[in-house]
Amino acid sequence: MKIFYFSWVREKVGISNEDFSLPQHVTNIEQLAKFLQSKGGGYSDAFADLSVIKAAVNREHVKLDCAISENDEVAFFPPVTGG
Amino acid sequence: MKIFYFSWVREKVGISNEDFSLPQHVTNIEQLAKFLQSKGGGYSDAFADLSVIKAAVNREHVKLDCAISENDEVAFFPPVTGG
Amino acid sequence: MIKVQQKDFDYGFEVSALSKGNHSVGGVCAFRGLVRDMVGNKQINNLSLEHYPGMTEKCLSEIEAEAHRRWLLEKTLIIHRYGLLKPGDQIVLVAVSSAHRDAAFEACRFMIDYLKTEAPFWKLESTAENSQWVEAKDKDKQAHSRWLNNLKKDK
Amino acid sequence: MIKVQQKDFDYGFEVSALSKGNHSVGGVCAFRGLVRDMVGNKQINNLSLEHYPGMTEKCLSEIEAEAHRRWLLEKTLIIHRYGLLKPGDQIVLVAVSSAHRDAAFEACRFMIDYLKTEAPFWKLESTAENSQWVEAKDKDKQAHSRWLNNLKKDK
Repeated sequence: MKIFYFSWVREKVGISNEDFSLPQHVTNIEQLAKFLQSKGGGYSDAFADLSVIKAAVNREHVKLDCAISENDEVAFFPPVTGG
Repeated sequence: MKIFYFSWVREKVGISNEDFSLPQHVTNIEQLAKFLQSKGGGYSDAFADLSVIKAAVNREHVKLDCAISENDEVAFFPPVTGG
Repeated sequence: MIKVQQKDFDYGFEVSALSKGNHSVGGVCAFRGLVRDMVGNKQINNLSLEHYPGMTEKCLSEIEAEAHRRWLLEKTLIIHRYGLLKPGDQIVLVAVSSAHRDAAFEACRFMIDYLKTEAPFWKLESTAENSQWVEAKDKDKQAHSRWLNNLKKDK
Repeated sequence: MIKVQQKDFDYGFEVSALSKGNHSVGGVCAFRGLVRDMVGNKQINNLSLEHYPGMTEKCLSEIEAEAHRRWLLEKTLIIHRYGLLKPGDQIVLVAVSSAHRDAAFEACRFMIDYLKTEAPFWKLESTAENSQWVEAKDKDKQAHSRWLNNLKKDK
């Protein structure tokens, strides 16, 4: 699985993207975010408050309960501020 | 008094503007329109139906009951269609 | 600023002037009106625009002043042409710059809606067969009333 | 058409392209977003725009397609820049051409409202002291919801 990070999520995690092997028990976005948070360091800081984090799966906005699998492209970021 | 005519009111009356001496009994726009209508010819045609005629006094849109006097600039025209 | 003129205008130049050198502007909303070649099933050869010199300028200035009373704006612009135009030609430009996009959109639409029902212009459409004065549209009157209702609600 | 690019664009040229050679167009509504120099009482030195390549293009294309489903339009255009911008620079252009002005205004506002809450862009504002990620505005979310309500009403 490919994971992208943007804006301050990227800054806190410390990388803009990574290849990631999805653990078997991680089946949706919320579980993935909590798993990443448990890795500690920058991840722990970036995912400390899931209420301020948005996610996309395969380049579509999704909710926290969106199911994911190994071949998906996932991204985490704060609410968008373009325009 | 100066009277201007625009669009098909101008075409029917046959002139674009004229100097006009306001008769004493003509004190508002509706009376003026009826007076002009009574002159016959193109006027009679132009002012046949007052419900389709709009007026301005001193370059402001007015209603038919708007009072007028000798020094006013009056205009008659159909509803506007700019933009 | 208002401009009532026979000659064409440079759309990009005119709209850019609303924000040029003014870094308080966050958004510019512009509406450009053009002559269409078909109206219903009639093929239009040209459009002749008559206006009431003096009253036109007065009316457009009042519309602009009213927009500035209703919204917090940086600059406003109305350009309206008169004379003989052909399909594809520019007729009108209404543009507004503001710190925020809502004010820019609202004020721009307000100005074109008011212009349509108040500015003393009359269009004569010519086809291959004949010339006809364009009739005023109920739709335009309704668009105008919308702002009167808004005004009442504000009070 | 959508364009996601670092380089600047020619506003007049881009908007003109929406009606060029198409005499069915009666009106073009355009919104141009610019970088402001003051936000609250902070003086902005520059703005850095990050985006999600691939998702940005997908998202803007969907917004454009939805506008065409909702209104009868001739052409639509969204240009959004990324990278380092300074006060006065153009950030975004949304423009719509249509036979009628109502559709042009509505669709243009719809597209910028949706873009603001859906397109994956993030702004980093730099002052002389520091750099801060811009926070999403409730106002923008409300502007977005307005269209969801409209959709329900239509049904």
